[in-house]
Amino acid sequence: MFKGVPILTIITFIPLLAAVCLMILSRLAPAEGKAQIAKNAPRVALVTTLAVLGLSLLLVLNFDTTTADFQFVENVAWLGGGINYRMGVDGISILFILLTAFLTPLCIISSAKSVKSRMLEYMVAFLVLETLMIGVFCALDMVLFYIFFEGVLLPMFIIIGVWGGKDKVYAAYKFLIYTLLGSVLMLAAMLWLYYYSGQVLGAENATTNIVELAKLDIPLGAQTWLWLAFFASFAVKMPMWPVHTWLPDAHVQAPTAGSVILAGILLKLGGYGFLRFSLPFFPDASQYFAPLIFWLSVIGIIYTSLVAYRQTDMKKLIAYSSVAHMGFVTMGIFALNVQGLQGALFQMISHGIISGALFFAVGIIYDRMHTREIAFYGGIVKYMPMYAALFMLFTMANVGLPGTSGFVGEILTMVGAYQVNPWIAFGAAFGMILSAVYALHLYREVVFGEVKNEKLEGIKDMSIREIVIMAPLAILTILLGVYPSLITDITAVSVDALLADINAKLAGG
Amino acid sequence: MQEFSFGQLSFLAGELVLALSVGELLLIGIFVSKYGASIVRYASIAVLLIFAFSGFILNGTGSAFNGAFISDDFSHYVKALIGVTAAITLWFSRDWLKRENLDQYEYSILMIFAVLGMGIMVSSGNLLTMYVGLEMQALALYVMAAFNRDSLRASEAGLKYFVLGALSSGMLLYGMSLIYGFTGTLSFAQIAIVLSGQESVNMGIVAGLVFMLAGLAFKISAAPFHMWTPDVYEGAPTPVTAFFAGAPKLAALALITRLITGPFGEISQSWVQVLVVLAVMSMIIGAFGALMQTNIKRLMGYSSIANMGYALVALAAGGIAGVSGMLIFMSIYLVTVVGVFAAIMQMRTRDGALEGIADLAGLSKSNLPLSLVMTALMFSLAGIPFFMGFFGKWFALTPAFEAGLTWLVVVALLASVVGAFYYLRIIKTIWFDDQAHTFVKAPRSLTLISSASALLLFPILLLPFVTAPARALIEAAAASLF
Amino acid sequence: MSIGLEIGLAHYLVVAAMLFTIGVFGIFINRKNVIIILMSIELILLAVNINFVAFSAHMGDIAGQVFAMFILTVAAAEAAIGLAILVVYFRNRGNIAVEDINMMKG
Amino acid sequence: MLYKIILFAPLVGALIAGLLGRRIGDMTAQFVTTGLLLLSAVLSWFAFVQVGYGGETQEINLFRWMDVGDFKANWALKIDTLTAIMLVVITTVSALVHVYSWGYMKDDPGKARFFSYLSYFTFAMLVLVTSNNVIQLFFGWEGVGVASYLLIGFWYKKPSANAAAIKAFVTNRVGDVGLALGIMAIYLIFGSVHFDEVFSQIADKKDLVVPFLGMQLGAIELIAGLLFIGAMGKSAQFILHVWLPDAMEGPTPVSALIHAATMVTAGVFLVCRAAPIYEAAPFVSGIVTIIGAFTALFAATIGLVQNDIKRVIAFSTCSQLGYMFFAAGIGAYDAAMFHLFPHAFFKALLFLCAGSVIVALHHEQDMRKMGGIYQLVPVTYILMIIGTLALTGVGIPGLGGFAGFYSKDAIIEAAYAAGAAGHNAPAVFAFWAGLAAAAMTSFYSWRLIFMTFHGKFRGDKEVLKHTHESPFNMTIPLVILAVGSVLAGVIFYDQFMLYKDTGFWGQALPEGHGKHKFPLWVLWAPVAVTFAGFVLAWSMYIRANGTEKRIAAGANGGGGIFYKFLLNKWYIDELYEATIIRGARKLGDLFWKIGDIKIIDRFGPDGFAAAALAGGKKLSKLQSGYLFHYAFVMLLGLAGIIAYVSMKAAG
Amino acid sequence: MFVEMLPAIAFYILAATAVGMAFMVIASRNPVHSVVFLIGTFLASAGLFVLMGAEFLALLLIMVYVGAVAVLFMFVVMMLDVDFVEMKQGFLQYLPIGGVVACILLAEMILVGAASLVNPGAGVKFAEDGTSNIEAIGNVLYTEYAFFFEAVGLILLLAMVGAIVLTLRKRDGVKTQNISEQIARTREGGVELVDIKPGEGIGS
Repeated sequence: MFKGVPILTIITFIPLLAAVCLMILSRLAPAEGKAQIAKNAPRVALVTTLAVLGLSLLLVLNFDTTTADFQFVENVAWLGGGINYRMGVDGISILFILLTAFLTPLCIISSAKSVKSRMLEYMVAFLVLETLMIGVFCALDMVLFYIFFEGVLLPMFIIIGVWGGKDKVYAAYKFLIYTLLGSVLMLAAMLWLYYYSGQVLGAENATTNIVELAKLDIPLGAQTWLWLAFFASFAVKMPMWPVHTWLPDAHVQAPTAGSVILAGILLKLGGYGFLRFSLPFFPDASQYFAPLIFWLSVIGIIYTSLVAYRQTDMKKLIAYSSVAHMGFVTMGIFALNVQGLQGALFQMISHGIISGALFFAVGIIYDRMHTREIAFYGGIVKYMPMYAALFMLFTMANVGLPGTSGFVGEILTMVGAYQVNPWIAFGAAFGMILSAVYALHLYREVVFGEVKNEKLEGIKDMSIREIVIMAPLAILTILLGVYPSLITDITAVSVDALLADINAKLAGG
Repeated sequence: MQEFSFGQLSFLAGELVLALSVGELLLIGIFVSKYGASIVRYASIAVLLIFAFSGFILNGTGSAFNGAFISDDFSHYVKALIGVTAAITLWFSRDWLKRENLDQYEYSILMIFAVLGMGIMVSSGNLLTMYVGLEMQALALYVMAAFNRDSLRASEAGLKYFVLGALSSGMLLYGMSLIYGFTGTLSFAQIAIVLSGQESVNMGIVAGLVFMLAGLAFKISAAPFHMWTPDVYEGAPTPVTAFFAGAPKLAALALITRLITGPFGEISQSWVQVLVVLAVMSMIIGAFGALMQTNIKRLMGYSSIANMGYALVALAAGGIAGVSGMLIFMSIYLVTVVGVFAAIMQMRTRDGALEGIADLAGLSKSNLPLSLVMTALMFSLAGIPFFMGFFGKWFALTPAFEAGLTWLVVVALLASVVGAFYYLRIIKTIWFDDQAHTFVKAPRSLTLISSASALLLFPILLLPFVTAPARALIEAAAASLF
Repeated sequence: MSIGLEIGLAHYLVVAAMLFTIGVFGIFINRKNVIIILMSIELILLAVNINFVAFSAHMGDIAGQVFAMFILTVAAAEAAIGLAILVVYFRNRGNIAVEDINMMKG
Repeated sequence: MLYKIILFAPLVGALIAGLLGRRIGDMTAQFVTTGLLLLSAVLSWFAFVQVGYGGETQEINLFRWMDVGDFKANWALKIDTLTAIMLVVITTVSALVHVYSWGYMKDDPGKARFFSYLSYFTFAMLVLVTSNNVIQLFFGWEGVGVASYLLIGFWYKKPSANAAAIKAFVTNRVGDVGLALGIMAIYLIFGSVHFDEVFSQIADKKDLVVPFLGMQLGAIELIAGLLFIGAMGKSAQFILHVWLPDAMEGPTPVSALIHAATMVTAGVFLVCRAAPIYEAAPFVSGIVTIIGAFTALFAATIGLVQNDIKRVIAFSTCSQLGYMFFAAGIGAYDAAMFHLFPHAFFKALLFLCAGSVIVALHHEQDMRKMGGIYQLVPVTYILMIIGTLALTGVGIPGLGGFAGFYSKDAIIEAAYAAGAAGHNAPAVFAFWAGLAAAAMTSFYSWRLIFMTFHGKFRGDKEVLKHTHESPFNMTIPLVILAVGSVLAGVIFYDQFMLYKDTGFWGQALPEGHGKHKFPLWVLWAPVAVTFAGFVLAWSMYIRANGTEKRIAAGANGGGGIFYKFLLNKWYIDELYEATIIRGARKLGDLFWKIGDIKIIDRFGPDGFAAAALAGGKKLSKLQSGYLFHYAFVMLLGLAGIIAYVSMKAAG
Repeated sequence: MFVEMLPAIAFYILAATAVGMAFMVIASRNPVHSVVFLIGTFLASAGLFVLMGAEFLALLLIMVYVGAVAVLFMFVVMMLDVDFVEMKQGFLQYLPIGGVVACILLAEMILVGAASLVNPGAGVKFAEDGTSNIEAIGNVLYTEYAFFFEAVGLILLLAMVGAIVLTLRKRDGVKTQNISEQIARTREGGVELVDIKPGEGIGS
């Protein structure tokens, strides 16, 4: 269907194009027209993102699940020196594109109401953000990947900094310091890889093609350092303990939609990076460092779960829980077996949906009451039964209740990890208990109980707009929990191929 | 001895045009009183552009005056960049100078002199050419720094720049004298021949080289010879700073490149360490020094120190890759820096020009286009991808692996993180803070240049038909040195 | 280097080095007067000239002397501009004490 | 189709009531859910006959669920006798509870929600028992946990209800983790999570030893142990029993359905389902026996002194579950299942009767404030007596008796047989513990009757005026349950226990141990201790009323301390509070305020930023603005570089 | 013996004078004195040039420096009318560390420069090929070095332009000739015919 059509480029850049158009229009418009454009910006953004969603659905439908090769590949000479514009997707990346395309319209819908100032810029930032996020998952060139990967920082920095809460600047900076410090080391490693490809393939064939680089045999000593350098970046993005402290701050300060994107997509970049780079490029190092990852993951799961339990701010609680859930992802990835990898992928998608929904849920009451203090609320089920029901669903999904998507990822990653080291699975399972503790604690304090705060009297239940946002998320949460093959069928071949590749390299080395 | 022929003059066609036009323009300036300054300016721009493109069109490759003046792909490329940036800075300085009552025709003349000096520097094939070129450039710049003679800050900048510059010339000269004494010749080609025969390098030559590099490091404001930079950047009139930030740096770097690839190419062990030391110190000092700045011009001074550090990393790596890395980096840097200063010059209220970072507060609310441009430029300088600044660093740093300087790459990148801080502080001020001023409408030249520069920094726009020829030019330029 | 009656190249170089050092020393030890700094610069250039001439004479190559001659010329130009800047500064500031030239710092 | 209807009818009901409850009104929601459950219940009996008597086991695959590598699990129905029994128990009790709730929840504003939860719970429970693989079982397992959580916390305004709900869920989760790990171990060892495939490989893996948490364990033992942890959580066995008494915060029908008849028996079901594994894991079976027996005893001791009417029954449940476990532990899975079956009826009956009493007394649960109301609520009184008789297992060996008589005695006898058969110390312990518990069961059951219905009314007299018998829709289910409580033992004893002849169990359970000959005293001992318990209770609460108070006051030596110890449930809640819960809070605070803020942030980003700024400040200071400093730095640099280079050159 | 020693003695005397005077340039309190010492330094250096056989440069040095530059200095010193400020504390305070660094630099320069000569003792004398010093320079200046000659000429032009830009002021009240204005003067601009009414005078 898409023969000869640069579909990935189109999907990636439609939002950017829309953003540019919006900017130009508003620049050209007279003063009163500007307000009009700003008012209609959400509509434009929504249409654009829906178009992207439609296209990415088409993309997934046309995706050939029987091959592990990259599909819809585009390859254009670009900056020279082996740096090309290469796009392509495989089973590992395609779902993330869909996830991004799915979450962004919801964010737009939600923001259209809850954002009070500078609507045009906000929408532009989101559209740019979407381009960058989709780009990350499409990029088949290391440089292109890095561009998108780091580029994501910028709109996010601005979204947090401009539309954030009262400590927004601190949060934005913290977010940035962490990510920059991490990715700088990755950049050094990428430079080295580029140089090394020149060494092996001849200087004129130096390349940043991810597929080509994955074929290189990198000496063991170098693998170690390179792996660590990449790890520094991805671990921060995940975020893994102990480099997770930016996340709670960023979440708390970011506007609702920002949090959703942050938790839904940005955290996945790290996991995706592990799958795309660390494993195929440095299989020996990956194996060597797997125990380290395991322990960091498990410590992270337990540590952050306990911390989450003590939070007084809803968003912070959910943010910490995100850290814990991403611990399952890293654990699964470095189990280096089918269940672990599939589970990690599944967990990422599922967490994208669930945490996104939870942040929306917080946003809904935040929009009404303008506080995220847990202590402020209580007993809102009385006035918001529908909200309570949906919130319950997502809380349970967060806890990993079977039948919701949260369970599938957790059990798969744990099954994967158990095969390698039962201790790890045991620790992670301990996290399952704690997740119940903090999630139910939150739910109980906010939704149940007597309405003690009179300001809460008569708080309105969810509006149509909010239902439109939450319903798809709820449906997906259950659908994926009941029929996870929707995802695992798509990822299966690519994951198998990845594992086969790793095992071949490990055996060869 | 090579016979002189008029054919050789074609090699310095560009410089000849400049030199001849200086006299004519001086006369125009003196005798046409009302529009003199404008006529001279536009004529100068034309002359500078001719100079810029003469390399590709007229010059051809070869050398004149017994190899004292070299014309090759390298000099063509560098001169083109210098000429164009000079022309652009001259063009967009018009409005600023007018408003500050500084619009004198001598400004253009001085700029031509400076560019002429740079041209001679870039093409120099012996120590004397190099010295003459350097001095011509330096003297013109001293005057330009103090051009706003009624301003205490400008004259202080000029004074500092002059004293330290003279000191650096002294060092450079002392180095030259040692080189001359120990090799017995002034010609680069001869020096290379002398050195290639030696088994071990005489300490005198090494010391001479260090002295020379120290003198040149001053020109590119590499630490620890950078001390003048922030003060002069701050004190000099903004258009002058804009000019300082670009062309002279490139000219001096080109000169260093010529030295280390030509006469001293054989004794790389003697200069690599020097360049590495300069690079590391520059990157670190540039990164940390800027953190506390409140004046945006001063901040750009530190930024330039840091950026010269990256360029030096590429040079330290050496080889064609290193030189082309440096050229790519500097090309991108020039584009950025011109844009940044064009943006800075738009910071003007009815009460006058502003230079404080805090004055940018809330710019995104009052002037979205400018704030977008500024944001793009700052991100590019910070080396955050999606902007060309990132690729500058990419190509500048990759060669260092080849030379076994992996640690230097890591240092460079870490320094760039620190650097990112202060660029982001500007962005933060623009976007997050409450509005401080409303700027007056900026002249078209400034908005045009700053927007163009910001747009050029989007790599996505640089499709192969832009990048491929540019790279080919740069590769050829780098190759012509070897 | 031998300190003897036979005056060699090294002797001249040492003299030049001393003058150079004095010039440099004059720049950074001076706290009172910018003019002294300008003079120090002249001393530095003089040292360089001695070097050039000494090498030139030592090798019997005229190039060094020509170089020295150009240095002299340029130095004169430099002095002119330096003094002009100094005058401008004096007009703005009212004095030329080196210790007062620190309006810009940090 | 039959099974699909049985399974999905409750789900449909739950969805209708839950999603459309407010649209269609409480009445309709009630009607739909109850109707569908009744349908389900009726069909279940058909199924029971079909499977149990017709031997028609089947496996129905619905659709794919998890399919990752070898880790495959479908949504499927596995129907065998074990399942059929559970289907009957679940749907019947559930249907009756639904009906009962019409009356019990009459005035509650959240009726639709309540019925939706009930139906959802039923669905989850059905999924649990019909699953053909461990994963689906886990789905049901956790599903009932959630339903239980929702129902315990149904009165969301009560903080105690919320706390109890969370406690139930979290404690269950602890067990679930064991189960989850068990699933993983099963997958790792057998390469499958499908019951049949797993069981068929047990013989091959018998001697496999695997590492787990630094130990080397027999693979089968490990799995058995982990699964049992899960069972302990769900069935409220000792250590993980703490949630069950608190769960009484929920509405009484819930207690009857979930915390007496069905959910808590899931653990027993699991052990029976995994009987082939336990057969191959003697060591863990021993542990199961010990824990089961101990719980039977332990819970009974606490039940002796509780004052809350529902708590007494709750501890009784706990204790009875202990019986079932030690039966399973000694290999008498049939006996365990047999006890489970009537227990569901009479325990539900007891709870619902208690509920009836509670409603009658305007939601008074404290027995100390009851007494002498048997004339006011005669039906309830009689039914409750029937329930008590069934529970205590009244009957005469050789002639017959109430349901509990058959099932409990079967267990005690099995324990004796296992103990007598060989060196099975746990079984011997279980036998004696079972006897002792039987005595206590009798005591507290009668204590409950006496305190509630006999003597003088001790509560607020005003309440008494409005006390009346429950309406029909509440008493009819009670009657049905009572019938079950009386007859279940007689009717099904042969089927359950003598299946060698009838083939009742089919392939569902491993070969039983057959009918033994027991010494006469073994047959009579339970009857005797039961009678003893009754006598003691009668003497303490009817004849010499107030004995308890004297004991509590410590008149008889150390009785007071002992009484308190029992009253406070062996202080286990307090122990957990002091260690685990407070520990978690402390750790959470420690990690957050010290770990994150004081260590990671301080030395991480904040430290980095501060260091950079400090460096910047230093450098700014160096940039003094003085010419001579600048020149000096240049000179210093020059001298330094020359020195550096010449040092390098010199080597 | 003495005659043989004469160049050596002359060298030492001149060198000592040059260095000593140079030091006085930077050490003396009065800038006027400094200029005088500077002149002394130049003169002594000129002597050294003569010793090396570079007579032309020696003369040039005296003419350019003593005649022009030093006078310029003197002129500026007098014009700016600088106070004779007290030797500030800083001088003595920074003297030790400054001195140490200067000495290190000096040592380095001597070590790497003079000491690394292959043949340090070789005499310094101009090659005798029959042409005088000035002739030798003259031979190359306009041929081989024509380019530089021109370039340096431009530098001088630049210096002139620069100095003028910086210091030339158009002062009010100072009458200067404006040629183009003078030439462009027309009758209409210069002559006004006034009709004077009787008894009123010109003033209005």
